[in-house]
Amino acid sequence: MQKSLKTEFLGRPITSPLVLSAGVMGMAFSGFNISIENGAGIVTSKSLTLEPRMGHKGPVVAEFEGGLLNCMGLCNPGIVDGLTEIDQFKKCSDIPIIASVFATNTIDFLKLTSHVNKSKADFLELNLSCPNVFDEFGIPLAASLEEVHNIVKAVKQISKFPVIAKLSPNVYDIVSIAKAAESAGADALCMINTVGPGMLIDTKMVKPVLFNKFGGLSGSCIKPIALKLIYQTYSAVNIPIIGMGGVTYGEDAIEMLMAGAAVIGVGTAVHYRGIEVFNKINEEIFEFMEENGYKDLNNIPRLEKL
Amino acid sequence: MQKSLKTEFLGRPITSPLVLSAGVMGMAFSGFNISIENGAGIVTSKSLTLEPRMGHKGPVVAEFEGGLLNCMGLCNPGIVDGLTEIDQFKKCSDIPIIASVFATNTIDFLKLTSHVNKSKADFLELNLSCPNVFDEFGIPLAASLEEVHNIVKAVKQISKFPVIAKLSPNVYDIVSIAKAAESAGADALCMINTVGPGMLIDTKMVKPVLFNKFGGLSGSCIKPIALKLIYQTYSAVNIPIIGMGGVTYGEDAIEMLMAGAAVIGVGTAVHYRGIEVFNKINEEIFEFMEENGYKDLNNIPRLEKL
Amino acid sequence: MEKRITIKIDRIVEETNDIKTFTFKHTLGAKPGQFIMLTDFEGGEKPFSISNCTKEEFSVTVKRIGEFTTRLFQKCEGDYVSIRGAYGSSFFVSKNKVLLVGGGYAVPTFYFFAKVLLEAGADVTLINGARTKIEHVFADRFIELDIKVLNVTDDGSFGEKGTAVDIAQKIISKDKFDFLYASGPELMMKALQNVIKDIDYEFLFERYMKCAIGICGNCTMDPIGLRLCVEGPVLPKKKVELLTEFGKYHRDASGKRHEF
Amino acid sequence: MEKRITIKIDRIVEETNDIKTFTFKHTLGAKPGQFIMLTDFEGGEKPFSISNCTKEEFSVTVKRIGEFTTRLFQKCEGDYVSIRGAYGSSFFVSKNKVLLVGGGYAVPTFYFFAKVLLEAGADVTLINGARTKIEHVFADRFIELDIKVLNVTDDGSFGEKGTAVDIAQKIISKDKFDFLYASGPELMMKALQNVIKDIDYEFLFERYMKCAIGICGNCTMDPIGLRLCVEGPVLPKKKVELLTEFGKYHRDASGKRHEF
Ligand SMILES: Cc1cc2nc3c(=O)[nH]c(=O)nc-3n(C[C@H](O)[C@H](O)[C@H](O)COP(=O)(O)OP(=O)(O)OC[C@H]3O[C@@H](n4cnc5c(N)ncnc54)[C@H](O)[C@@H]3O)c2cc1C
Ligand SMILES: Cc1cc2nc3c(=O)[nH]c(=O)nc-3n(C[C@H](O)[C@H](O)[C@H](O)COP(=O)(O)OP(=O)(O)OC[C@H]3O[C@@H](n4cnc5c(N)ncnc54)[C@H](O)[C@@H]3O)c2cc1C
Ligand SMILES: Cc1cc2nc3c(=O)[nH]c(=O)nc-3n(C[C@H](O)[C@H](O)[C@H](O)COP(=O)(O)O)c2cc1C
Ligand SMILES: Cc1cc2nc3c(=O)[nH]c(=O)nc-3n(C[C@H](O)[C@H](O)[C@H](O)COP(=O)(O)O)c2cc1C
Ligand code: FES
Ligand code: FES
Repeated sequence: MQKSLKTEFLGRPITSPLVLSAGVMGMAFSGFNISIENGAGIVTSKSLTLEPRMGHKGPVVAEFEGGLLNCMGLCNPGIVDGLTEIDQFKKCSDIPIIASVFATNTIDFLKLTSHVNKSKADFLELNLSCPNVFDEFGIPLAASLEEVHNIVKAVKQISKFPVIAKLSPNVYDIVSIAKAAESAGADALCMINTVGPGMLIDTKMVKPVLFNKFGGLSGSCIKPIALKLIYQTYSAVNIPIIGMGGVTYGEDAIEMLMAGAAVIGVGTAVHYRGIEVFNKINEEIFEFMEENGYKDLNNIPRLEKL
Repeated sequence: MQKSLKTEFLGRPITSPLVLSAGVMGMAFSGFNISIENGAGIVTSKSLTLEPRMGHKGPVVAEFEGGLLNCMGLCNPGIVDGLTEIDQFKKCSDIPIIASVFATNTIDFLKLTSHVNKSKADFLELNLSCPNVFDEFGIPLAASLEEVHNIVKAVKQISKFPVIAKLSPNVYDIVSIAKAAESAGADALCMINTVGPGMLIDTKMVKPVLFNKFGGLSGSCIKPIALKLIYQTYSAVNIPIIGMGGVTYGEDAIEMLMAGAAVIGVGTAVHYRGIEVFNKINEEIFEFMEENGYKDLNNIPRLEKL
Repeated sequence: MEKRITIKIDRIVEETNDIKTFTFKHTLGAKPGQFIMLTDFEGGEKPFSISNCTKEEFSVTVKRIGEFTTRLFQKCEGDYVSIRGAYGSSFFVSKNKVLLVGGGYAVPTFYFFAKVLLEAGADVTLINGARTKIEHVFADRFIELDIKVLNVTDDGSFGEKGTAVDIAQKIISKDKFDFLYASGPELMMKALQNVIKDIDYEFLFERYMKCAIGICGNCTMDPIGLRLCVEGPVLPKKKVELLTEFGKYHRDASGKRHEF
Repeated sequence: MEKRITIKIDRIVEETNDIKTFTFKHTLGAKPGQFIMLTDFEGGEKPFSISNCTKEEFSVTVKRIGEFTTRLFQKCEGDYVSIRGAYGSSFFVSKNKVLLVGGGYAVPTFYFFAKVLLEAGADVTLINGARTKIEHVFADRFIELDIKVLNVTDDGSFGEKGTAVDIAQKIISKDKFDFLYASGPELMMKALQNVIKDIDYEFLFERYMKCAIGICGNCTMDPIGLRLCVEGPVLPKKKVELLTEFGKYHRDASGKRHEF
């Protein structure tokens, strides 16, 4: 593409505002390679945990009208092998990469951060969307103001890299959570993770389609939820937001920007439109800018804040 | 239809397990008429409030891939005129009708119940999915165990009709809420109300598409969320559930039954497939039963409880 | 739902003091009698009948009545508005001798319809009624078409004096029509119904619309529950005869009944 | 994602002690080389190549290896399983003289492919290899087809003695082939690659698959990031030559690398 969608994210110049979302295309360096070759401006690794995880038994994906359910189960080869892949990617590329890590408590998040510090990653993303139950009300990690604040604060104290907090949409008040992350020093937010979760049933065999029974919703149909939460959060915080959730076409990306996202994550659309989806959306964003007379990405207006 | 899908709900015989969901087709007696003519076995009125409400300014609906956003704003002519419509419907029909009512506190719910007691309605449905903020964390009415318990208990003490509690999906722990309603004496549950809410943006005019900015999600894409919540709730309570959320085809209705629903609500599908949707789904359920050798609705198996 | 499209107003023509025609360069593919929902995202989305529709463009002709239409009247050519549709039922296209009876801002949709009727080979007579001369619309537009036009005003300030119904009764008694179409105030159509018992007809109705996609129920007509936005706004004689609310009451935004 | 379909097993044929062919009455519309994902909803959903596909039915031929395939082997005709697909790339259909080199449970997909090649007018030679006689499959099936078959076992207990690669090398040196296809253990294909430098070819690969729709990244092959479930499982020479992991390592369910 000779057309340019250059912008910057947390002080780093990027060639496209499109981010490969965590977990999509996995953790292999070659998955990152093919994404940037196809136009991604930033890539994110699969969320890495201290120990390797095999993930859930299949079926792990199920499709429905407008979206996808998944219950991958955070399969990953563990932080050590995962960072090797990141380093291998960075050997041949200067496209920024976000190391996503996942844990269920501060101590483990700190251990993961020490590992990432030694890698060639550019940013550290804390996947706080832990579905584990922290009290009898089933409140996820990302729904506890204190947990989010404490984890981000602790990680910030030791992280060599800017810290991004990834938030779950399945909370009552994402704005307070976002503010808790911001006040703890988060450099950026990433939202939203998958919605729900949901379930589908095989009516012939009378069984849940996913072996894990439940899986998170992603894809086109979660876009309205993402836009709303990003807009509310954008109205209340001053750190940049990686906006994601259902972005499939250039128009969706523009909506994300207008809702307040600084850059735009693309996940499930890799399934809908192929790995070429990044270049396709780049092209569509460019066309939109031409048609509507926006000179560069920063000229695209945002909604008035709430 | 000479084929029969007869069953019963709360002791009342019904000719089809399909329920016209609250708010869809409004509150006019003629809207109920056309629904039963087209095969609905039970109808529900628009949620009625003490005073008339004009609802939000338009646009009040917006479509996206797999679903619909709406922010009708609980427009209704008030409980008195609304019950007149219900009575007029019952003059010519013995199909059961659910009077749905909405308030934000126990006192108003009790006032509404007194009104309904004087009507020809068959069931009373409490729309507890109040999006109003009850504390600084934005927790909806239906998310407060105490509120749900107190309202249902108070209403049960004076209601002439069986009481159905309509639950919101936008809570952490719907099972506890459902149990609170059950222990307070609710005769049945109705779930789910709309998901989210969400937002869409007009990229040319840089404005939210809905004038109210945010609207609840309904339609196909919320089915996985509905199935999961119904299944969890079914596993934990002993009262029947009106299952709804995205039911569009016979297969969806069967999934609802297998997830534990006693009867099945149909809402947004009236838009997708026309008002004939009830007959169409009835037909499809019947075909499914024939193909799979189920003699009647009660033979259709449920998922093993959680 | 037909995909929403946000589009610049291409041309605005002032028809009368409080009626304007807005034209848009967009292939709408509408049929006569159908309507669009129009909004400026500033509060309100309202139904308007299509008054012209070609391959390249379409128009709506709007009367300034309240908050929304007043704001619409302040828009300029080149301003954006957003539309969805076309929605609803359309007129049966007769090939024979037909009479169109219209009143006020509801007449212009007959301009679009007359052109389609002519293409089908129909013999078209139009009664174009208004209260008074300065409210009379589209007289110049209809002259271009190969149809018979009878202009009429209540006060006789333009064309014949009387109501559209008076004139209709008069010419029906002289001449035989195969089909009659009416678009105008509901009480005009109600009066008309009484004088045309033996002719087949279709009427274009208006009810308070919110969703326009047949789901909110705000536009249902008693007692059969026709959703005017889906099964209407054009209703055939058979259905009109069933309506108990016709000419009696309509519902407001809350669903409350109001007598005409 | 191709729509999931839950379907009864129509027929089961025992090919060897631990290889069975499952046939389903369903119009799959697959191309040779493609695979389906199969599950019984009891834990596990696994990829299997299509070993036959007609207008009315299709088959997969499965080797019992671990938990999932062991459970599958306990199913009876009439039992339900659920499939989705067909997924992935398919073999280029040559019209000329081609050599198919297969080993073990990966041979049967060549039955489906050979039929398609014959229809296209190709001249087909197949090397059907296995370790030993009781593991050798589909010999009887291939006899029905108008192709040249060379059966081979490592221990010589059935057909010629040697590896499929040995035989391939031998006949390539005698005869000229326009295209070569291989489906079998990766190390067999790696060895084959070294002996067929000047012939154009396609290999069918296996990697650990989870989503099969190109989104989870579990099946990407280094260093170019080919997703084997979308851009594979059949890869052309051009792409095979770029693979740095070919014959070296593969990844397990966690993404961890394992040397062959
Ligand atoms: C099928 C149909 C076709 C129509 N075609 C035309 C047309 O071609 N030209 C034209 O000028 N007008 C048309 N109307 C009427 C037009 O929609 C109203 O004049 C307009 O909505 C008034 O809005 P307002 O905010 O300016 O007035 P308000 O002050 O809000 O209302 C004034 C009156 O307008 C009517 N109205 C208001 N909102 C609606 C609504 N959402 N749906 C229906 N009626 C409403 C009511 O009778 C109300 O009493 C049509 C209406 C319908 C239902
Ligand atoms: C494109 C493709 C086509 C295949 N075609 C056939 C075929 O036609 N017939 C046949 O018998 N087998 C085929 N396989 C291999 C088959 O998928 C595995 O044998 C099967 O999954 C083993 O499952 P299990 O639970 O019995 O064994 P496990 O004990 O779980 O695993 C044993 C071995 O099987 C392989 N395996 C397990 N799970 C997967 C998975 N999800 N994806 C890929 N490999 C896996 C691994 O090498 C593993 O080490 C194919 C694989 C692929 C990728
Ligand atoms: C297959 C799959 C795997 C995912 N894995 C992760 C993960 O490991 N960590 C994480 O933070 N999010 C993960 N996600 C969530 C995505 O990063 C993203 O937040 C979500 O899918 C919404 O975006 P989309 O609609 O564009 O897919 C995963 C999503 C999918 C579909
Ligand atoms: C236009 C519209 C209006 C609705 N109004 C109400 C209402 O007044 N009261 C209520 O409890 N639910 C209301 N609902 C929610 C539905 O009853 C139903 O719970 C929801 O739409 C999910 O079902 P569906 O996907 O089949 O539409 C409304 C939904 C729609 C689409
Ligand atoms: S306007 Fe909603 S049903 Fe007609
Ligand atoms: S199996 Fe998921 S990308 Fe191939």
